[in-house]
Amino acid sequence: MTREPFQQKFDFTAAGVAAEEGEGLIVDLDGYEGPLHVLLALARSQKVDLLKLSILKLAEQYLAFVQSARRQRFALAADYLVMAAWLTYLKSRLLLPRRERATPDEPPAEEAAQGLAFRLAKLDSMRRAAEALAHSPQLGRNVFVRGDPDAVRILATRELEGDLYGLMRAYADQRRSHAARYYRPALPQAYPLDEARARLRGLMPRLEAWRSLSHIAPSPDGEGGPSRASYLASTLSASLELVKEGALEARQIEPFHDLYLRSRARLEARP
Amino acid sequence: MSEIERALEALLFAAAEPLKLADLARRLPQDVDVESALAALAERYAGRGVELAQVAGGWRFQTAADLDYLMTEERTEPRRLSRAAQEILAIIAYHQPVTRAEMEMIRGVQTSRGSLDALLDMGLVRLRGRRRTPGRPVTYGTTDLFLEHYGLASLADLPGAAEMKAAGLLDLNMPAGFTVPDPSRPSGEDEDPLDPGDAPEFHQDFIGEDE
Amino acid sequence: MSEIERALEALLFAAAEPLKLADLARRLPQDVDVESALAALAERYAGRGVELAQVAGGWRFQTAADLDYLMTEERTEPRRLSRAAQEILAIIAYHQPVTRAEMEMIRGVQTSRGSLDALLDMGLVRLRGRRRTPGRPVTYGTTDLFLEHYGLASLADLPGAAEMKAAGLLDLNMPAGFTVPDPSRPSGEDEDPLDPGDAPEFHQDFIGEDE
Repeated sequence: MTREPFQQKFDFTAAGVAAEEGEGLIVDLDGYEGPLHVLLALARSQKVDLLKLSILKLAEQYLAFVQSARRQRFALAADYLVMAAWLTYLKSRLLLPRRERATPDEPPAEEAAQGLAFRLAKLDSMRRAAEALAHSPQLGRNVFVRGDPDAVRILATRELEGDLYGLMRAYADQRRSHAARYYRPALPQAYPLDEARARLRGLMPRLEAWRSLSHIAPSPDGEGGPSRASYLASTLSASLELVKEGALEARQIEPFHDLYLRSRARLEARP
Repeated sequence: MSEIERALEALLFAAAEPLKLADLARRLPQDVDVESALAALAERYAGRGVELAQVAGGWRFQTAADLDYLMTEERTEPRRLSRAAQEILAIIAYHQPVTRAEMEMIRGVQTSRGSLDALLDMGLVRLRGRRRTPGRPVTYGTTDLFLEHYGLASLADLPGAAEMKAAGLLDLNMPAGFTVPDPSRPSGEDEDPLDPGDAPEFHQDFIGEDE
Repeated sequence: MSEIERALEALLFAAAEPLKLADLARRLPQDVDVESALAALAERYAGRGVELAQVAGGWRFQTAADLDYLMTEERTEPRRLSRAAQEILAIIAYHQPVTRAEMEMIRGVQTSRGSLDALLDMGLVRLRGRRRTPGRPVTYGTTDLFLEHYGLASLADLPGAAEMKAAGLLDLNMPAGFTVPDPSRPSGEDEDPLDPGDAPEFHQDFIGEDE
């Protein structure tokens, strides 16, 4: 789990100040902060209670935030952009005179705005609740029960310990460990090029006569390791490099036919 | 001090976890008024270094919260909850039974596996059952350990719960009475205060709780 | 009650072992007369259900000796399922009706008789019937008490593979053939209900199977 330092206050001062200064928001974009959290931070920066919130102004603030994040080349997650698109749409509908926007199958824009305000108020109340809980006296931190472990202990009667999560865990652990015995998802492993090169150089003395690439390339040794295709591909690349260096020569009779390799050292060694 | 109070005191002192009224009554003579003896005992301990507290539907002795500065040696470094986990815990506590989808609706973001895991693992949260809706999603709730950890007698004692409920903020659907002023109205410093006739109940309840 | 007495009370209550005068003095302001505060505290507790006693050169709270009968008589242990029993219970819950041999196939280990016995004994598991296969092995299933304990309305409420994955209990890339059975499906035709007269036989089968 993330070991965040204990957050004493969800006050968003940094976000609020930045929003006022027009610098866009400083927002933790990875993980748990989402567009709704950004909206809540912006709403608080309006310095009115959430009820007197101008959704129109909020929409503009949010769109400005998205724009500035893009200017600073933040990679915004898709849900931030979806929210931006929705707010743009909501804004345009709110601005239209009432008469002109009677679309029968759509709820009125004010209702959508209300829905958003409700969600913000709800999230806000939950943040306050989280804060209140974090500040309430906690066992082991603020209050302590009797410490003497050896004394007689009276236990409350509980019929049975264990909960559904424990049951699920007991089940899943068994099935998982059993499955693990025969199932091992193998990640494709590549045969490193420099390893292929080194191996090929080592083989040079034995390459006096033409030998096919498929003979030279190593074969998978059963348990894990790179695939045959990867061995072939890396050995081919390495051999082409050695050809370029003049250490090897290569020959192929026709397309798709096996490639043959031979050391040139043999030629040079001859007088 | 009555014999009953003495007995209660000894039992609660020796108990490893909060004792429920029934636990206590079972250990005492039949005709005893355990409840009023408990009340007397609680009063006797009020304001002292050790107090009698009502948690998780039971009673326990615990040190007074204001003396926490003395307890440096007893303090165990508690497992810290990430901010996301704290928020999820609050949502589960106040809305239970609640599904994952509902949590996500409230937070507007996906619930990371790690946060919910950690809460389940710490025993603060449990699976409660299934919602009778299509897909029959699993619902989550809090445990007795949650109440014990935060020193709550019951879920009704969650901070601000009554006010939030009255304000409709604990509904999972938008309550009918929830309205906001016309959002297209320009806002600013010169904004008119809400017309009293327009003021939704939410305003009074919700704000009243906080300030 | 003085602040010093409160502090002493909290420290002694939360301490894991008797505290010596020096221990107490170290944790209190310098100029405090710990000894007389201790004496005052001891007097306050005299004759109560919990007393302040001097033991092994230190001080600790302990229950009054005359209330021993309350302490010894009523100690109860929660019924804890052993790990093996918990595992067997989980397999029975999901795979019911299931025979012993099938449990062992799923778990990959032998099922100890003691654990299964304990589950039967606690009323969480029952004999359901007999499989219509050679040897007519007994099948096991869960009881109503099981549902009650885990807060389930029916077997259909048991969380499935999706929830296990969501809770991080199962890898997301389990093998293609991996399924978690739905225990609420009808038990099918390969199971005979258990006759009342059938029960005693079980004992023989059961014991024969193991030894």
